Amino acid sequence: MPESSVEIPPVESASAPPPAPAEAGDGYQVRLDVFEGPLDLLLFLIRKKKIDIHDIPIAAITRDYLGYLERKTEINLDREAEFVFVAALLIYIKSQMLLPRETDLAEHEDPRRVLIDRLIEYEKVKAACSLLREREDVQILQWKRDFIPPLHGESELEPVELSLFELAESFFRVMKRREADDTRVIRGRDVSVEVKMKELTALLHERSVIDFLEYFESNASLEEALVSFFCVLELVKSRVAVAVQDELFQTIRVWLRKDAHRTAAHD
Amino acid sequence: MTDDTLKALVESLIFVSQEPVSLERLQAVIEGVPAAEIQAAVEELVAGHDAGGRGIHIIRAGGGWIFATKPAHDREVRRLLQIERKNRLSSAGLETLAAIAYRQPVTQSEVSAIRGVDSTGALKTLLEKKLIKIVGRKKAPGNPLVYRTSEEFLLYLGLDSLDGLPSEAEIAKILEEEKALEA
Amino acid sequence: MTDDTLKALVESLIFVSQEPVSLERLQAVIEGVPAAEIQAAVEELVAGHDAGGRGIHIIRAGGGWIFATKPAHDREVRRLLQIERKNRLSSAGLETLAAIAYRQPVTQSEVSAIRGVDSTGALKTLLEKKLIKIVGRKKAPGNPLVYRTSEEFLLYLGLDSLDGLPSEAEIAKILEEEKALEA
Repeated sequence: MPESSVEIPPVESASAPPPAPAEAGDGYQVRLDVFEGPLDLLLFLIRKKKIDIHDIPIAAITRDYLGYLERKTEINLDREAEFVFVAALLIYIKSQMLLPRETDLAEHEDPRRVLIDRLIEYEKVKAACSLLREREDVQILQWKRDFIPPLHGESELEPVELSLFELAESFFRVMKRREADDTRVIRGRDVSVEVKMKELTALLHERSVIDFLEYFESNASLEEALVSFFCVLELVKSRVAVAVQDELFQTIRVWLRKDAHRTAAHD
Repeated sequence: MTDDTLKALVESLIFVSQEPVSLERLQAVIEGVPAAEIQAAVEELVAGHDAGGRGIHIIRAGGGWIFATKPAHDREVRRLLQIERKNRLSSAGLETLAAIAYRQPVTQSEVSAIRGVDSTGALKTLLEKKLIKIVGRKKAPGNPLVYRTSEEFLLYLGLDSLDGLPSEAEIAKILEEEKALEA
Repeated sequence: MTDDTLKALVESLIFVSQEPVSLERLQAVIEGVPAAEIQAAVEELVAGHDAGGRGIHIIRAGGGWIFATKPAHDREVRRLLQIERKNRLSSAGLETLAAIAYRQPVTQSEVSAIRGVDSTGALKTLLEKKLIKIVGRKKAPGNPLVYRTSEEFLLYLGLDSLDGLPSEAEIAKILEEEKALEA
């Protein structure tokens, strides 16, 4: 995993002392809330002073930065902590720079290094953003579709062939519903399995596909409904018919297997 | 298969798909036609749609081709779909997305460190927009979640792949231009 | 508006709509163009797409116009859609998988109780896709089957182990924190 060169602890875990009071910069000020964060503000100050990012005059920048921070009524508390953290970092670096040294510092020992690396990386991200924004502005005007157009033909998309268990389960649900709806329908004409089987296969031949739940509901009595359910089970089990439920709890469609068209009539 | 038939077939396949269709996928679906022929058919199609008098065109994104309306019709499309305006990402959102795109795989605290700003909220929005995804955990103290950009990210910005992100050179050029403007 | 511009505009509007677009609707969206001109543009468009070498056409349905693929490409269109659908879990599937991942080992009825929706169908699909596996039976009335996520599940998510799953607390934090102001 490529690590960023940043060695600074994440900002949200930082607790920093309040900044020392400082006079505002050169009087030309921009509202603090236009900045995405402390790094954005620092970059702005560096550019305004036309400073080389690799050689930041820390004392001057710290003064300018704190000047902005003083107008903290413009930022909410969440954001203030982030700005204050960088203020503390600036003050820390400034104090390191002031330490007397016997020899010149090598580049990697420069106390500003950490900040400079962060600023350079952030500057790149910001520049990339302006290019990405251009792309977004073009793409956002080009509308794509997130739906499938109407399809032709009879066969449905990726049907899930139904297990007997699922068929039984949806039967159970319908039974429950019917029980709740109407307890009167218990009595009705006597229906034999043979009669019902003939009726069902005839209907399948006629319509090619039937909506099972609809058919089921059309039965006059619970007993008749039960019989027709077992007929469908029988037809599926003997591979004469196919029952498909596209989605759980949706209706079940039943049709004859093409190769079974002839034999079905005799069953 | 004649050129015209192949072109028509490819058009219907790209049209029907909900995501960019790659050459490999086209080849898997259209059996027995060499990739080069399919590629040529796509290119002819793309050119045909770019021509005037067409309201839709085929764009390259996310490693494949996808149909989209032309930008000129945005206002009317929005009126038809009753969408007031299409929201761009906020600058915080875009910045966070850029940080993730360039440094992926990254954790929340790495993104926050790059930006100097807590990025939890922006990450949430990007996750909801499906522009980024959680891909696992980092083997580091606290085992933080690791984020990457998604396929939708490529489509959103019209990038063919992550290689299409602005390069170091392009970024350097932008920075120079910005500095020149200020000078 | 020139004829070509109008035709292009109408094409993009019909393309982008999930429902058939009526003449009235087109007229409401395209301001200041007489219905007869729009009608003529649609007719030209329809004729253009009916010509050879085109894979999609505009059909009349439900009092309006809608784009559809041509019947000749039905087989390939379905094949492509099947490939694409195979790559995706339905939201029911995903929910069920999540319930299993976080509560394993679990039985079907435990998963259903978690979701508040019967999950047998989703379990079956997940078993077929080898994202979950049956690991035994629970010593309880009815001895229900017990499910766990599979090795493939980890591969699918790019995780080394189940410890890599985001914790509930983390997800809650990501999803609930109201720092969304930012992005």
